[in-house]
Amino acid sequence: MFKKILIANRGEIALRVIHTCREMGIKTVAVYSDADKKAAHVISSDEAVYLGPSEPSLSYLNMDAVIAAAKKTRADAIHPGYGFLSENHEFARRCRDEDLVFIGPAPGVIKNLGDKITSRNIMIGGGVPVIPGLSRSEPDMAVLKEAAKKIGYPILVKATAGGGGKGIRIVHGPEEMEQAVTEASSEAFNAFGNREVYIEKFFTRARHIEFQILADQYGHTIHLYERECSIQRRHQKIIEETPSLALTPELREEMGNAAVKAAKSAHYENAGTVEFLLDEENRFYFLEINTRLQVEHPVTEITTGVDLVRLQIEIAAGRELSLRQSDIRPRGHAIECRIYAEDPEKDFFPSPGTIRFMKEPDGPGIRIDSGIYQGFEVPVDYDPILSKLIVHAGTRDEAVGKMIKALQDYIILGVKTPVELMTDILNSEPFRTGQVFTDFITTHFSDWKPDRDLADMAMIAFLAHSRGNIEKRGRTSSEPGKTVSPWDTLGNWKL
Amino acid sequence: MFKKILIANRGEIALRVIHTCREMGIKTVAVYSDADKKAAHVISSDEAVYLGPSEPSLSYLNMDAVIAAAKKTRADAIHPGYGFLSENHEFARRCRDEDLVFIGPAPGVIKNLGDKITSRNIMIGGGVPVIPGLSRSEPDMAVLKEAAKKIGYPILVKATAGGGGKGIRIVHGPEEMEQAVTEASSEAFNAFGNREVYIEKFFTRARHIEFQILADQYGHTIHLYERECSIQRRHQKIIEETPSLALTPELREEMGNAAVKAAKSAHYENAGTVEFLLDEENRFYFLEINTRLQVEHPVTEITTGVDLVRLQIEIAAGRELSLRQSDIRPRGHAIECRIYAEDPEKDFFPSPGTIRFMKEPDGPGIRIDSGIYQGFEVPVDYDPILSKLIVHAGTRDEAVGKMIKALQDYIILGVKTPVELMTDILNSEPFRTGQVFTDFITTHFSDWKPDRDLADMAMIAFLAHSRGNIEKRGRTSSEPGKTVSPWDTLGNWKL
Amino acid sequence: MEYNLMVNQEKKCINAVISDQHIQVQTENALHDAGFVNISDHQVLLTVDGKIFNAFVSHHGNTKTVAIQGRSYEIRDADLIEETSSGKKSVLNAATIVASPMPAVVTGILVKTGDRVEKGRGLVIVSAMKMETTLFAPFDGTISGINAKPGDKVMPTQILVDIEKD
Amino acid sequence: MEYNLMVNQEKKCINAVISDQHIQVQTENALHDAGFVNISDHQVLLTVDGKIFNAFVSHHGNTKTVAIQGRSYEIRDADLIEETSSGKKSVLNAATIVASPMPAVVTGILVKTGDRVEKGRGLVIVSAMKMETTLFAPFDGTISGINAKPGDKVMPTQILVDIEKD
Repeated sequence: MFKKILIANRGEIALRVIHTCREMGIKTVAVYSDADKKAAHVISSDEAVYLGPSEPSLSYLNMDAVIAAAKKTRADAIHPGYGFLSENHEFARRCRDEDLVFIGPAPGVIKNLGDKITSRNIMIGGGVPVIPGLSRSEPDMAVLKEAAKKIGYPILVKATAGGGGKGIRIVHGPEEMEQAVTEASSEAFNAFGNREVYIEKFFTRARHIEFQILADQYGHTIHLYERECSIQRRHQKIIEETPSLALTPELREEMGNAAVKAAKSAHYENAGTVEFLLDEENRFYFLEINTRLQVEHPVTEITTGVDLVRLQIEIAAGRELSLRQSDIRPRGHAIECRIYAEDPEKDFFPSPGTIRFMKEPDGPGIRIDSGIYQGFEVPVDYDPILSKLIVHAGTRDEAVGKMIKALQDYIILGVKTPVELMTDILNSEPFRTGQVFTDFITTHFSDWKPDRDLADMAMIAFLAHSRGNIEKRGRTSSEPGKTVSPWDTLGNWKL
Repeated sequence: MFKKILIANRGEIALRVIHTCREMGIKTVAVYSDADKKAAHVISSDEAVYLGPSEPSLSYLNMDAVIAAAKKTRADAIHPGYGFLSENHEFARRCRDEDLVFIGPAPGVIKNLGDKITSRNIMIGGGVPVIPGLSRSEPDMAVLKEAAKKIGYPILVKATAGGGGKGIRIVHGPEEMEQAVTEASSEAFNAFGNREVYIEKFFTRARHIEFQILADQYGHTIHLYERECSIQRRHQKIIEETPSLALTPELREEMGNAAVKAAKSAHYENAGTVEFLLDEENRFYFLEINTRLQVEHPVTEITTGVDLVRLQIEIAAGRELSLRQSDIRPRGHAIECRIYAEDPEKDFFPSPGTIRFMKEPDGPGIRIDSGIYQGFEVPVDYDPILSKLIVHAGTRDEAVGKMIKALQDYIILGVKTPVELMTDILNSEPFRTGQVFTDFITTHFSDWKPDRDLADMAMIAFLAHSRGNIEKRGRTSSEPGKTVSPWDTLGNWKL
Repeated sequence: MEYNLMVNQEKKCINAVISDQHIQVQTENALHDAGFVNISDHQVLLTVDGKIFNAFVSHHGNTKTVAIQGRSYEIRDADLIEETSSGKKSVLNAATIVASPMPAVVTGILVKTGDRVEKGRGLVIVSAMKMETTLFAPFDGTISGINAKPGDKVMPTQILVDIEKD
Repeated sequence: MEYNLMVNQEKKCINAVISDQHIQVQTENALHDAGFVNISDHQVLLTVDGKIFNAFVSHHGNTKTVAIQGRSYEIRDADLIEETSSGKKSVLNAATIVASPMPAVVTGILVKTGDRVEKGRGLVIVSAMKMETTLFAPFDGTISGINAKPGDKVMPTQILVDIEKD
């Protein structure tokens, strides 16, 4: 087993990996940028190496610096977390060349699955259903329109490289095709240096359902059931759960088998996620494989009782997967809420700042994967995720009740968070009845405002707090017994 | 279902009940004494009623005050937690008379099981193995000695009433019998107003293994497997786990069946715990039934996925238990450490005081049931339990690794806690190999001192902290730029 | 005593009598009688008719954020605000200035001093937490000053571009 | 600079040079070079040869409790202690006074003023957190004063019974 692992990441996911490493007796090396000198992942590691300035390209994305840090600290392996270098096949290859174990699949696998057309063709070859579309880049507009006609509008024009919602256009009829292709192609070139686009069917109302998979070096591949991730804002998931209400036991088995087939077709190794679209007729289509640990992996861990990071590390160290498909028996219902530093009243604008006060919920069935602490300055330079709140209960209703309570007890002051919005989502009729599609937020919560019916109590608390703090200052003043009058310091009160 | 429940308790167990009530949409009423005006259970409830002075008999044990509080707030039911009035049959009866649902078994059942001879005879009648002994109070010394001879020394002389280690003497030979009976009888009379004592075999090296049971009003009784509670100090458990390494699958099934039989023989209803002694030859004997929620119930919840408090409430509300024995399938391994305010270096002396700083561990597989917060003054008037740290992992080794990490991350400053001792216990060879008996602490950790090998780092931190705080005062001083010299304030440094 | 409080941009005039552990408040439509205990610097426990309201409070400048039952309120003393802000360069009218909506890093300046701009023209690109936002000209005019350069960290109160209105 | 620190009753004499983010310490048997960052009022991050030591600190009076890797240390400036304690009634020699070992409530007084007591005689019963403890006479003598009564909350520094030694 590895003696020391460098974690090429920051925030809650770096801490998540540190937790398991420490439990396994493996030393950890954190890396950090200028903005993260006091970050939680640095504080919690055994060693920490400075990478460079806050700008990601100069620190967390700087392969030379990361590899040098691993060499310097004599780490055996690198865990990439998610984001940053986690799906960079060049980085995976460089690790291998430098005799460092990259905790993830082989570089060639990452490369193939990172290219949308290549991965699509692998899936077709493996008999996994893909979205109706063209499995090649097609420069001839006439051929493209002919294909689109066959597939049926609306059509999605999609860059073969990259992601993050860039190089994507929705086309409602042939007259829009040419402009859409030009724009998507140009955007893709600017973002990824690759002009190639292809087309596939666009589903206006779909669910995003993904399957966790695990595969070792010896050909054992299993799935750990699904995660329902349809609730998204700006194409990014914010609430995930398992099991999905949309799946019947038969469909679940079918999709699970397809996920295993997908992983095997790609010669996948380590933990990964097979993403599917599920349309309104309950037909599912392969979307992509994420070749890394997923943000929402905790809902799978908490229902299956499996530590995915431990298994990632064991698989990377060459251990055989001892779990068989029949060992995986999910129990109960789990929900995750992602706590971002953002303002849901202002279009989810980022809200960096200092965590002035923080109080986490506790008690049975609650898990928090956090990357912050009271006093931490959330930097503007990185993804706004602060923490994840995960609950586990016997049934979905119980899990919803638990999550609402936990959200109400999760106090983060100093930055805006979507905690109040999430409470309202969980309380809402469409969520309660499982009517969750990728357009959930825009359909039901686009003009959301919090219900501020306790304003009177808030004002009383405001006054009480001012009074209390004055009292306190009074008590610690040099003259015992003398208390500063509230009216001296509490603003311009009128008599 | 109940609309409002009064929780006749304080600390972590009151909060535990509040958690589930809130998840179920049931309002909660807290009660409190003078010492607990700012206690965590008060802060977290929907309503709170003052009971009286800090002295337990005037507040938490004051039946009139508790029942009046329930009446005043129109609570439907009372959850007694553990300790205080939880096993008081008179209180249970008064609740019933006042038309309040007592969440626990019927008054008569509590009464029978609270008397050691009565419960012993119920078990004998039900075919549950009891400790070899005399099932009656026997005033004739000759008869007593004759019985003792048959049973075999050492012998335990035990008061029929009460508990808490009072009215108990160990007798090694007939010559010690008379004095032991006199002393135990007198001590029992002083403590419980009842002179009756009886004798049973004493096991020098035994395990304390208990089974969680659940029984509804309709005759369904199931068990939720065992808890191994052998690690004790001053006859009080401090570390519990499940499953027990001592049980084979056959023995587990046999004991589980015996637990169900015990509960049925006593006409038990609601959640309870059947305690057994397991001797070195793996023979088990009924000890007693605790007619309430147990401190260590979380290890059962976390491995079985069952919310015991929810089921307590549902059973008390007249719901049928939908779980069957075959539904209970424990998963993985769980350990609980009780965090007391006490000093393990000074014979576990209580250590009340103010929580000056607190930081809880978080991450996967960790649960904390806590009754404190930073700034809380832990009163001298009550049980020293502050919180419970529970971990859950796939195997015992993984759970031990997780618990050690979690203990290291659990920072409580201001009062002494056994956290360091527990880390050493979990790291110790006898614990690792499962050699846990009720004499564990006295045998292996009676002269325990913490290993203080990081004193140099601690001194550096001391100096850095002083420096840092001076810097800070400097920065907020009225003259910007001017920093107070550390030497002005940091004691009498010599140059 | 009368208090003018700003609660999430809304002015509330209330009457309150405050003692050591007790507050009586008359709002526009209700009379409240509350007991209070300060649990910590950041936590106040209110009791109104036996009901518990647990409030978490943090303050930055004159504004306090008060969170109760998972809802948060921004509250300041309206009188105090008017006085202290009168001496400063005010940025209250957000529709007429060029400022980032959040703390951010400037990633691009699209104009230079002297440029004529029309309302809606992109002036500055800022980025925060992987999200890019373009700041537009709020009216027609001429750029009279640029107060930031790429790489600068800027706050919502900072005016990034001065425009002389036509 | 030389520092005399009391670390859990043990006197340690060390030499340290402290700058903004750096401390060099020479102890009896080692030289340490540590970077430090104050994370909060209660947390200091130390870096020694790239290794992280995360210290949590609280202070009450002149003593700081420092917790590192789950171990805690009580540290005070020995020089400072000697000076400030010199003016007070000292309770350092615990073997010769009658005081509760922990904050507690007095539940019984077993003697009265004027009583002759022998060493080992029970004088006072105190109770804390459901645990009762009897305090015994540390030597033979006569009770000259009783400074507590049942129900009193007492601290470990409080002398509960005065005994005139034979």
